[in-house]
Amino acid sequence: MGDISIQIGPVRFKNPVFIASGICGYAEEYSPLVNLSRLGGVVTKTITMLPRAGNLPPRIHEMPHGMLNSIGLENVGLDRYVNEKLPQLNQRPDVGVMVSVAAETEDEFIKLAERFAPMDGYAGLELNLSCPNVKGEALDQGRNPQLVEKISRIVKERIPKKSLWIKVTPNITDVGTVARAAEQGGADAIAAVNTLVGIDFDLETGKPVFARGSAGYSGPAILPIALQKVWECAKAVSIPIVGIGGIATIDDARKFFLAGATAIQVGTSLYNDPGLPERIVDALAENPEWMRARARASASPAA
Amino acid sequence: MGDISIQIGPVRFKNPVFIASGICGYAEEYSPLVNLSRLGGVVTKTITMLPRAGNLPPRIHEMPHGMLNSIGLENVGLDRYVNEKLPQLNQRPDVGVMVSVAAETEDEFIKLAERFAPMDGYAGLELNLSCPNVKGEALDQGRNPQLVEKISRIVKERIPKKSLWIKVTPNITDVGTVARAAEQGGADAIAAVNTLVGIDFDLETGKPVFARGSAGYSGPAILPIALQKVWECAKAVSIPIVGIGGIATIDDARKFFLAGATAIQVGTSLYNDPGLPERIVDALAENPEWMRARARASASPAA
Amino acid sequence: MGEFVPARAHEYHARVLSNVRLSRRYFLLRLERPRDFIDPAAGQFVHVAVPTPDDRFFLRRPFSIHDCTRDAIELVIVEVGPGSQALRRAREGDTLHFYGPLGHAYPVLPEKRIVAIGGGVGLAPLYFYGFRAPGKLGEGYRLLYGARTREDLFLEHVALERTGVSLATDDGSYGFKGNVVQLAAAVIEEEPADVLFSCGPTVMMKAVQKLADRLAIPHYASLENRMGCALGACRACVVPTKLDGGSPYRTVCHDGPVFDASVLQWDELPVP
Amino acid sequence: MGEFVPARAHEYHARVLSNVRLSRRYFLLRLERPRDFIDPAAGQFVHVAVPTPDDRFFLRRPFSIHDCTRDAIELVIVEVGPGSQALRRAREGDTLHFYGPLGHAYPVLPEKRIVAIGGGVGLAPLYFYGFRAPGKLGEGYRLLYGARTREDLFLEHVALERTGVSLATDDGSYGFKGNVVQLAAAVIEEEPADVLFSCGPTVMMKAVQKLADRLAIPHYASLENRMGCALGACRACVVPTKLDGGSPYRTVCHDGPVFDASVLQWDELPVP
Ligand SMILES: Cc1cc2nc3c(=O)[nH]c(=O)nc-3n(C[C@H](O)[C@H](O)[C@H](O)COP(=O)(O)OP(=O)(O)OC[C@H]3O[C@@H](n4cnc5c(N)ncnc54)[C@H](O)[C@@H]3O)c2cc1C
Ligand SMILES: Cc1cc2nc3c(=O)[nH]c(=O)nc-3n(C[C@H](O)[C@H](O)[C@H](O)COP(=O)(O)OP(=O)(O)OC[C@H]3O[C@@H](n4cnc5c(N)ncnc54)[C@H](O)[C@@H]3O)c2cc1C
Ligand SMILES: Cc1cc2nc3c(=O)[nH]c(=O)nc-3n(C[C@H](O)[C@H](O)[C@H](O)COP(=O)(O)O)c2cc1C
Ligand SMILES: Cc1cc2nc3c(=O)[nH]c(=O)nc-3n(C[C@H](O)[C@H](O)[C@H](O)COP(=O)(O)O)c2cc1C
Ligand code: FES
Ligand code: FES
Repeated sequence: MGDISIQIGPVRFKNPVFIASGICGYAEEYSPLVNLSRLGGVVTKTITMLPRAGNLPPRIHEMPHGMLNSIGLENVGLDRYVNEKLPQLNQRPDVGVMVSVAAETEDEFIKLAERFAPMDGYAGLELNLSCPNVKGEALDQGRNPQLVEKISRIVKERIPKKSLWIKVTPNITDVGTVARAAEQGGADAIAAVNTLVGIDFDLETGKPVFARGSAGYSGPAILPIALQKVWECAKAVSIPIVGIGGIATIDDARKFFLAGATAIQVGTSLYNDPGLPERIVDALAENPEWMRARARASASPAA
Repeated sequence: MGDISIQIGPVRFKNPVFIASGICGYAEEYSPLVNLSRLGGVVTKTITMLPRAGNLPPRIHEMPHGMLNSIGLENVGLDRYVNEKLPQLNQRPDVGVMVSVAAETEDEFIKLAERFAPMDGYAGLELNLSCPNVKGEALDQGRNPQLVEKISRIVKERIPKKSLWIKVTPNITDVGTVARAAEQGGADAIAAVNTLVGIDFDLETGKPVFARGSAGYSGPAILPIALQKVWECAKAVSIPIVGIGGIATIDDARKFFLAGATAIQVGTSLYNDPGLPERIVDALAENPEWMRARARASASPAA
Repeated sequence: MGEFVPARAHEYHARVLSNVRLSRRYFLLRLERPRDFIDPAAGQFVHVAVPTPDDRFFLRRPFSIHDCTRDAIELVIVEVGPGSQALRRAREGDTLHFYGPLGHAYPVLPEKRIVAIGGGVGLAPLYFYGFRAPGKLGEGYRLLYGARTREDLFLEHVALERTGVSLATDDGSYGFKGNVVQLAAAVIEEEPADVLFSCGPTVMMKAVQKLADRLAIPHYASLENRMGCALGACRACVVPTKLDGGSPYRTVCHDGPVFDASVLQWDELPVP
Repeated sequence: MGEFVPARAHEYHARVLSNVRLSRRYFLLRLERPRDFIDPAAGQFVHVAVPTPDDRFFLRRPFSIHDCTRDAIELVIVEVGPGSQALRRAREGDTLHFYGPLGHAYPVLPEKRIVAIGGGVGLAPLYFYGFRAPGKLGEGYRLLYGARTREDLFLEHVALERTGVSLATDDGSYGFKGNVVQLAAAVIEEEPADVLFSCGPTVMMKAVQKLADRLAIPHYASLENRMGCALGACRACVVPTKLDGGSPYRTVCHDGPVFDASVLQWDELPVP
């Protein structure tokens, strides 16, 4: 097993395989099934300043080729996360933690960053500027390059020693522009992509299956679209890209490296196959040369 | 079997079921398998002023949940279409023909429209402002509301008695704005959507599977995304919407009506199931009330 | 919400011992019990990966443990959609992936007179509670089971014709004529109950809650919902409750599936 | 391009008569011949819908007609990916959907001495030409068939050991030792040929084209490519040629699959 550690900004991760935000909650929940410390890390459920109750059920809906979700950022809020969830997770030595956060205003982002700035026990922040399941704010931020640059800057300034990832939306004409804005603002990586906006209807009621109508589409169906967005980001920026979307096999993960990613996150497929992230780690570690040959220089993998 | 005819602009179609552009060539090719005159109509392969050779093979690539294509608008060009393909198709009485056209400049659109203006044997034009498989032009047009409005207007002015449909791209932040621009320009319907931009990689070569890299993603995987775009268009405009994307069953087709469509087009699934469009016609005709109850007023279905 | 304690579940790859049809829509899936599969409590479930030769995407499907012996885990499954249909196709010798046991079980109440009310496939955990689980109670446990017709009383492979078990069919084709909640009211009329258990269609459990309210006794109901993780992580399977603590929502997978039914917002429950 | 004439194909739903393994990777799929299925010519193919219980998306798959009698259509299929694997699972009595016969066949040349060179599964149409198709020629038709090893000579169910048939294996485990194009050169050395037919791996057919060039005789090759419509409509299956007429591309499904090989751009052919 060779060295497949990677560097993203100021932080070194033991390998490039993560679990995507929202999939494994605060990660502790998945500890019976996944050896979390074998992964590059986990991205915990997006948290906000205050707790959120989330959307009315139903919240998920299976399609033959993926799923729609309308969780609506239910989360315990910053305080309980910092006081309870993170310390709990930190009891397991050696688990890389990326903290996903969302906020409605620049001010809130500053507050969040300042809260995390002096802390330990996490590797960095992933800013969710792309959740389609809450009213306006997050998705609109992620579609506005000026705002993306500004938010990246005000957060990065406050956590210079941590890794800052900006999670981008695929629901946009030109993801490259947003990625470039994040890079300009000092982000250490682009996490691409969040879910695609989709909708399904219940033929019996004639209504959308979710109370909010539209929802987020994820899973195997979106793989080629996610690869495309990573490919576009790779042409637009020179910071590392963390590829996300539709990964259901080791080969799917490999394709993200070919598209220009430095790391990947497993999302929806974890539900079906909780062993997948570890198998991807094993497959990559079996042949570190393969990864190293494809790693973009920016990511400075182990020489 | 009840009346399920629909009105789109100045033209009445015997039912709301079409075959999407590019799927059945110039339609004659599918005559051994599909009773074309039972459909609302066929949208023929997009033509351009001059013939185009199309992209280097390979041109299609199957994914587990859909397919990627990189045909590149291979077509016989305006002259042969008008002199050869359309007359051939017109030998079958009663086949509704929507002619799909693309052009690089406003001037070309004017020329195309003027050529068709005095002609018979077709129901209208569908402007392909959204093909992702040719360099720049078409897709860029479709992302520019001002241009969409202008092109709609200059074409509609020249074919006032025919139906003008604007085919929009899903690869855009806000499809509603583009749809509204088309409506403002005088379009009679929005055809939504064309393929999503996607890419796949060959793990053996490490390269994209297509010479041009990116390609167009279609098939069952894109259904909830296509429904979403139709839903967004339905909120933005009051002209009819022709729903396209991922229809593989009668129920899929019904969902487009629930999302706000007045008509639908079957694309990729025709390859697997050439009987599908006729079965959709039968299913809708069995219960015309269902459709009528859902038809948007703009579409003025048979009272 | 108390402190979160992760499930003691593990992922297993187990052989199918048999898969037989019980009636038109029900089948019994027997899995080899993995050696380290901990003793489940009645009401707990396993989260089963749907085998798919053709790469269709499937979330896992949750199924109550109907029986668990030293050698086998038994599930009773009703065919309702693509997932259960694909599981119907599993054959002896195939390997299925699942994790469990998951969730909170029915409480063990040795001193109490329990009336357990099951409808359709909801019999599974109540059967397990009464006849096999560690909390098995014998005398104090009465099991009432209802279905639309005789045909739907699927459990002909187990002896339901014993003391403490009563059957009801809507059409009277077997046992009590009427619905199982009416039967419960009649039974309790004769001999009082301290606690009600229920598992079945939401409308049935809602009627049981009305009965519990009238009798002013506790009621434990086992809910269903669509699931992603089944570990309390994704917040997909929540149901509205009268509780608070940041959110009125509780997860069926981890806070349930068995709930003290008095805390549930019965009018807002999903009807899966 | 001449005037386009639509295929005379129809969509059929036909019963599987049998589906048997011929060797490790080859199987023989026999379909009931629909009454109005027109007599196919050798080199034509059918476009088969892949049965999929689980909603995976499949394009149809093209397969050459290996034999067609009054009652049955036979396909010889090699397992290479998910589509052929799913077809392998089809069982007697299942219904498969296909349309055909499609495409341009090998030319019928009664006066000519033909040497037909097949590799792997490419034997199918050449077998049909020689033994069963309307254009069957007896004396003037010599069939050479090559494979890597004896094991891969899959057609043990038909009598290949007859006049006019020669076999080659790369490793000499059966028949001529060497590749089938070398065998062809040797055979033609002994008795000249007027025309070459080929069907098999692209590299093999390319070598046949070199031989044809050297001998200055015509060569008809049957190509493969990924297909969408198989009707000449979607322009997915094109190959580059030296022809013009608006485009150098010709469709394998409708202009082919059998081409006058001299017009092909051999260096740019896809190698499927
Ligand atoms: C704790 C728990 C225990 C259960 N025990 C049993 C059991 O012992 N036997 C049994 O037959 N069924 C049981 N179910 C229900 C079973 O999970 C669903 O019937 C099954 O998931 C349906 O899958 P499908 O693909 O066949 O149907 P689908 O077409 O997916 O759905 C059919 C119906 O099932 C509902 N459903 C879909 N997915 C789920 C899901 N993940 N969880 C719950 N409902 C869903 C849908 O809302 C729909 O109404 C249980 C559910 C839960 C939550
Ligand atoms: C005119 C024609 C006649 C053919 N006759 C036979 C035959 O008699 N027996 C036989 O076994 N095979 C035949 N083939 C090839 C057969 O179509 C492919 O092997 C099959 O489609 C592969 O499908 P798959 O899902 O198993 O493999 P995939 O995983 O899809 O592909 C495996 C390989 O097959 C190629 N392939 C995939 N799809 C197609 C397609 N639609 N058409 C052609 N190649 C494809 C891929 O490029 C890949 O190299 C023929 C092909 C053509 C075009
Ligand atoms: C149930 C669910 C919840 C999610 N919650 C979040 C979230 O809180 N924050 C976030 O950034 N992304 C969230 N996502 C998006 C995923 O992190 C991921 O970007 C997306 O699902 C695409 O990857 P996949 O196709 O592998 O699932 C969620 C996805 C799902 C399915
Ligand atoms: C092989 C192929 C060729 C296509 N060619 C065209 C075209 O020429 N013009 C056009 O407007 N759309 C074209 N499309 C897009 C379809 O018309 C349709 O918008 C898209 O495939 C989504 O529908 P589907 O998922 O049902 O296939 C093509 C699609 C495919 C698969
Ligand atoms: S299914 Fe994920 S929280 Fe219950
Ligand atoms: S497969 Fe459509 S043109 Fe050949």
